[in-house]
Amino acid sequence: MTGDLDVADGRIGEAELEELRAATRDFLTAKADEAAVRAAAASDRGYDEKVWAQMAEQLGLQALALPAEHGGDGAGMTALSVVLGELGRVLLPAPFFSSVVLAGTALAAAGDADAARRLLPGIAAGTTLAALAAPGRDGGWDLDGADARGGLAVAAEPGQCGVTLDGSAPLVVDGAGADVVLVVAAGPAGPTLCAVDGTAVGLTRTSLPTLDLTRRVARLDFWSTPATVVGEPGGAAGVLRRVLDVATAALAAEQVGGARACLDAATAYAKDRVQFGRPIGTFQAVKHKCADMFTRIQVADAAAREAAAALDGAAGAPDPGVAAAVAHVVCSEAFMAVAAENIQVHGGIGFTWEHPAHLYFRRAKSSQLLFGGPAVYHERLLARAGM
Amino acid sequence: MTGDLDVADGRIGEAELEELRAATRDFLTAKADEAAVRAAAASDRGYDEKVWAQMAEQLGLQALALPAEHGGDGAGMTALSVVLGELGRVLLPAPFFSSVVLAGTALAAAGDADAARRLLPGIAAGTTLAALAAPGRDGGWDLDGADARGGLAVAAEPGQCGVTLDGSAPLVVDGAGADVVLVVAAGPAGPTLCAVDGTAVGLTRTSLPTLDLTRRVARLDFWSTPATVVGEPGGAAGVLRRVLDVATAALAAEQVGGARACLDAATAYAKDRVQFGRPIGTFQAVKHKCADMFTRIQVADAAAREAAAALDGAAGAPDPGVAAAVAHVVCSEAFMAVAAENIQVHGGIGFTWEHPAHLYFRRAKSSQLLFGGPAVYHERLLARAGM
Amino acid sequence: MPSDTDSFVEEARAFLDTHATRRTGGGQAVQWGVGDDQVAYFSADPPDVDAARVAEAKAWQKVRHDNGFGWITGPAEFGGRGLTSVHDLAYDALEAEYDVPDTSVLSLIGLGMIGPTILTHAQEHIRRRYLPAMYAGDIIACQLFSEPGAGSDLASVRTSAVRDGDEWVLSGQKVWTSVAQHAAVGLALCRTDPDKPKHRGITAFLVDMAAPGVEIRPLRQMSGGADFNEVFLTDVRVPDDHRLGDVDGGWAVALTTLMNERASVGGEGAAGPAGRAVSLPFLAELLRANGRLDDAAARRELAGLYAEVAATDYLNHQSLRRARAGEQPGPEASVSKLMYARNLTRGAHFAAEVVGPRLVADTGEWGTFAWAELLLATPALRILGGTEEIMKNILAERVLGLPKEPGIDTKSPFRELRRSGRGES
Amino acid sequence: MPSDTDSFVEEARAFLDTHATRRTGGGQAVQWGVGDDQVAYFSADPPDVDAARVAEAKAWQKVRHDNGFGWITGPAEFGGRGLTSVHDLAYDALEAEYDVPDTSVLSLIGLGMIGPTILTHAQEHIRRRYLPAMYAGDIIACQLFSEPGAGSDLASVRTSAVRDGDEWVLSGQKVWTSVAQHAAVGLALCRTDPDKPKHRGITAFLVDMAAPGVEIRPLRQMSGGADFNEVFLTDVRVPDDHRLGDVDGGWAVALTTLMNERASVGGEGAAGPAGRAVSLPFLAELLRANGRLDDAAARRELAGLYAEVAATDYLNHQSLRRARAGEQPGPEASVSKLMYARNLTRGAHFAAEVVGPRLVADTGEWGTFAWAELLLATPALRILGGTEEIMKNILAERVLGLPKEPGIDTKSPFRELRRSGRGES
Repeated sequence: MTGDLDVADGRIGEAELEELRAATRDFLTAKADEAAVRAAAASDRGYDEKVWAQMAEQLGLQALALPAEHGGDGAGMTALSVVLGELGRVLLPAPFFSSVVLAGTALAAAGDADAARRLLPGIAAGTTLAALAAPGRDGGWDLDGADARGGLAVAAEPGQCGVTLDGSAPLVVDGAGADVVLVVAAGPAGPTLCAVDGTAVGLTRTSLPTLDLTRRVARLDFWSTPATVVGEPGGAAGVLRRVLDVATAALAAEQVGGARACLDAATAYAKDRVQFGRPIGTFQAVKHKCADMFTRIQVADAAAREAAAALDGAAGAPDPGVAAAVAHVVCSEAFMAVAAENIQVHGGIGFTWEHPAHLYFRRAKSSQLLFGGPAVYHERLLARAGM
Repeated sequence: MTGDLDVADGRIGEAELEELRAATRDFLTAKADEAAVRAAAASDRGYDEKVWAQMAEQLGLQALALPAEHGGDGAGMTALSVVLGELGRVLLPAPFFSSVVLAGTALAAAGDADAARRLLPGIAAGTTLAALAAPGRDGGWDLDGADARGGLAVAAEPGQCGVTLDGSAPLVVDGAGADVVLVVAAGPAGPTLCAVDGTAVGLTRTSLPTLDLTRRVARLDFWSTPATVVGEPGGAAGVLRRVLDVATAALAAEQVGGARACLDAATAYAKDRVQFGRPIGTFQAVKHKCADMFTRIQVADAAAREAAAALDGAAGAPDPGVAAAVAHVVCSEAFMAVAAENIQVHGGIGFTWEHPAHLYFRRAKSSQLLFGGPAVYHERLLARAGM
Repeated sequence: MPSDTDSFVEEARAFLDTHATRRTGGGQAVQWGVGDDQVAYFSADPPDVDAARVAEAKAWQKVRHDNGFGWITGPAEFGGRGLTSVHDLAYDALEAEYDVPDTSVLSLIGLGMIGPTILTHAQEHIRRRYLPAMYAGDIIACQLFSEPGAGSDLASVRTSAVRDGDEWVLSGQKVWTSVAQHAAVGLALCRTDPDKPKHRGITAFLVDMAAPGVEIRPLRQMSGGADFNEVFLTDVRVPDDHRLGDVDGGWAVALTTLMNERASVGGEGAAGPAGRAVSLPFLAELLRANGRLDDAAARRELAGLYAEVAATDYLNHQSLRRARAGEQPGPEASVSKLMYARNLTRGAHFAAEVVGPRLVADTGEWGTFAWAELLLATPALRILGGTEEIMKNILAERVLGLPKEPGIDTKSPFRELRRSGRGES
Repeated sequence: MPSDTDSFVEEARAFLDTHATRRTGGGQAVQWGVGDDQVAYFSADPPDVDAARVAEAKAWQKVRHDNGFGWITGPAEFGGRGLTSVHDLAYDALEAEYDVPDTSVLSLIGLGMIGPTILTHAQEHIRRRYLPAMYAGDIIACQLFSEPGAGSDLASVRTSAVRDGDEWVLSGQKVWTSVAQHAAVGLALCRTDPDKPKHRGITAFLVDMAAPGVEIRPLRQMSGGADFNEVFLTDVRVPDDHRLGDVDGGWAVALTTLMNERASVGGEGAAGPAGRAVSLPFLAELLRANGRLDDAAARRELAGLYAEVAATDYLNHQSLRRARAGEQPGPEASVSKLMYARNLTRGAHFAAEVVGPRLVADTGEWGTFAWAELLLATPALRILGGTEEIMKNILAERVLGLPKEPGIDTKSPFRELRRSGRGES
């Protein structure tokens, strides 16, 4: 897409967005059907490296929303949301969310020109995989929110060249395969963003069994692991706040994509499956279930779009922090509900391993809990709204 | 019923319960059809005094569950629940709940033989109307629960003969017409149950507009109002705990009766009403709505029965406090949901003033909130369960 | 936006600056305990207040009209301005910044739904007679569609219209007619041929609401007020030139009206006093006033409600933006209606829970018993203007393409169709 | 209780005291972090553990049988005790006080549903051949009813049975067959006359699961385990004396089986490791371990869940009491099934919310990721043994008497009925 995508002052118009969506969908239709997704998820690295490289080379998706001064297109959240919706639709296993959204946003927000120059071009090109470690002991993200109780899981102390890290990051998305891991550690000046090389001495990475079979998670243990500080020492709280807004808005777009796939599957099945001599879609119970799913998705989609527009600074948009938190609540619950109802519409076949419905159910629950879950995101919304 | 009802050691068997139910239903069918209920509710006193007297004389309903040593039959909660279910079914406006259940239980539990001898026979005969004032400033009932914040609304000070009361009871069910009002007041020894004559000097009673058109509520203001202490000074907390268990269990039975009436109305209408050339009950949306109502009612009914059995000390029954709290939660929410769905099944006609559906909706919400509402009853359940 | 819109907006702003007062700062803090505490959905005004409000609405519509803003999209020959819906929406957005009388008594039914229908289906002299008067605020129009036996199944209307020379004689009963008591004219669907399938034997008429045989009875809803009417038609004579569309072709006329109804649903938003039930600042004050600001359970419910409300607002804004870009609103508007009912209902029950026993009876405390009226209005939200069930059918069949239910007869003569067992007039 | 029950209970107690250990005090406190943390609904045991469990179950059933408790309500001639369901329930209640092997692999399908069906519909020598062996724990029976194209609409089975002399030849595919891998015999519904209406052309057969042409393939469910099987029948020969009921009269046989299925639903209760999801003490410990015991929002949800769970328990106890009093369980048992699924689902999501991100991946912490298996089983609870939608239809039509939907064809020949568009084997 780089080169042939018309990016005017970092934003792209409706027609280009549709073009982007179509190009991404075509690509994924060709490269990521259900069999390919299952195979990639079950592979050693957990994703298809060739598809990942092609995403970068043919479509430039990794670069799309990263800052233009560091190898990106600066196309903004609305464009990124289009891509995430498509990735979510097919549950593409790939380090896109971890490397581009989480780590990429952290780097862009940290205000460290040096680190950005060092890492962002590779991330944008898909050649560097970065990960961001959740800072909380229980895998929580808020530094000052409801799940901050556990405190920071990793401590940073001044070391030979930079700092050394000690502690454990219990849940790092795509942490096992990342070339570089960004860690929010407790430093002398406060929460500090640090970068650790994936092969650093004193870093142990353990892949964990996951609920979501299409997204890898690892535990990272640090024993006097050398790291460099990214951005201002003690300045990670602000960075993380920005990361949370962007990441929850991005996740929302992905959730809407997943939910749409569920609704599409449910309606297709309801039209086709005959019981009692009629397609089951003629029964009001099924019909209204699908209408309920549609209603939830429309509202969720509106929330995800608004959050993206707000983060893009669109005129008339609400506060980005509020809109992102609204989208996180609404899209998390919508996807979970829709993924469950999809199985119900399918009946028996829907809860077999062979049917893809459970892959969406797993993704829905996993992404609902990734940034803390309902107990956290409701309070976060009120906090963002100033209550 | 007195005399011809076989009451063995204060408990009656299944067949007698059915007999009691049939007799009560026949009586109410004759005396309390919708027109009669509306007329009684709109009358000066808010109920039909003749029907009230006949309930006592012909069926002995007021006496049924009151202690045998004070003019009652001692038939227990299970029998009382049968009656309350029928009263709830037709929304009979009558001081039954206030006088027999609330005040009657308080008197029986206070352990004051003198007061019991003075008041209970009249209550059992239906010739004395007693009321019990909610103790909290906001109309709350728990002395040590979540709604105790407001504190006791009335203070008792030693007076000439007995005590004098000062303060206000904001929400007293049937308080305006009661011959005697029991008040939980803050006395020197702690919460103290006091009895005030309905015509006492310094007592102002104001009838209030109510949500539930079939149950009257008054505000009572006390200005150095003379009163007598009932039971142990400072001993009202225990009395109130017992009252809450009995009253919420009794209310649960009434709520189930009301909910059943809603389901009956909804199913009858669904069989009769034709749209699109078919009875609307053939549409799955309506069918499943009715099935959901039925499910809620079955569970609610089980909870109300179990609470009554537990309060009757039946073998194998759960802790009465827990069972009553369970019933209060489940029946409150079931009735509210069913009353709302009944209107939905009826469509337009269901939200007219002329249709009785709203009377049930009003009763459902009112009784859900009477003892504090959801914010209170959930915590009360956990407290009763020892959490 | 086309450049001519800019000059139009400028003109509109000048007009509004002259004739109305601009609202003071939007972000006003909630003043708990001050002023009226009503959160009612339906008005509960006494008749004189109601009448004054209607007069005020008519007067403001007249001012709009006289200054070229009475019917922005209407043809000039009938008093319209001949501009596009982009101009219309721009004016609405602008007017929202000013304090002006609520004209919904004219606009919701008459100007919004009946006007476009007359424009599409009436003869020229009928259009000239009614449209300018309606858009100048001189007369109000109402909709005589629903009947006791024709609710969700609107095509089963039974009010009969029988031809008698150049006139038709109408008899039957209509119901759920809002603003009938203020209306000069009503659009009625009548059965003209019971031997045809039900959709094919209906004809539409403009009825003079003051004609002999028209009787309007207020219909009291469960919340206590009477926002609707029953309209009884007894041998009401209607000239044939007041027929809209073809004889037996009334269903097409009805669809024009209903399409415009659906388009207006999204705009309801969270305005009016009922909006307090879905306003975060107001509900936050409710919690504060009741010492519940730190109650995690209440906060949780409030956050969940707020998220849905905000997302629904986003949806409505986006629909409006698309409408401005010229996109036709689809049946997806049903989503807004479903969410509106759900959010308001949830807000009402949330507030009820916070005020607790003080909703059982009116203790006089500000902001407590006031919730009763809204609570008692919530069941209507799930029914009026199309039940939840009908909305879901529309979404499932028209948007998702699920097949229709078998066993719904659209072919037999209306006369032979099954009716409800109980008598209905 | 009849007096003879007392002596029966005495005898049973003596038997249990001899052959089993009494459970220690019922009110055991939850020991958080100790022992196995599984809350799984489906078993996820490896095959060897599974096989050992089956052997243990068979052995205990044998002990029961040899002591006169293998089939309490069964006729003496087939190894039964000839007593009433009151005795049966009394024994169950008593046995629950002891630690004994779980025999559900035999009882849930075979003894509970297939046994009574054989007793009612099989010929004498077939009853003699199978019933004593089943109730002695020697063989296990399974149910071959559902097919890929016949789920909720069970009467549309397509597995064919064609007569060939004294034998029948069966071909087709069954699905959702639990315990098939352990079963010696299966009860199959087959299409014997596709030219009759669908309910009238079905015949029931007892199939030797070891016969040539029977292939059993484990069916993996979404939670990862394989608790069910697909059973492929390819020209399987069944002697005519293994037919149950009349030719084309299999629907009546199926109803006997299904009636016994429904009766067994209520008993499921909150037993087994999944019961932790609806146990107040366990969930309270979950909150305590996660520092959430004072979180009003979590407490609120827990209280709401507990109320529903307790009330459902009360309902089940009351049904059991009525059953003891000789009352036949009605379709109301569907209520228990609906509530069981709802409560367990709610409990699983509640726990998921408490453990939060630690359900995303297995951090190794006790009592966190363990909830995943249950969560992934919850969708099945709403489908297996009759979908929610079918349960609600049953309640609405059979209990509330609402009219059936039109447009459901029960009269045309099966051959002419519409089938799903996609190929199904």
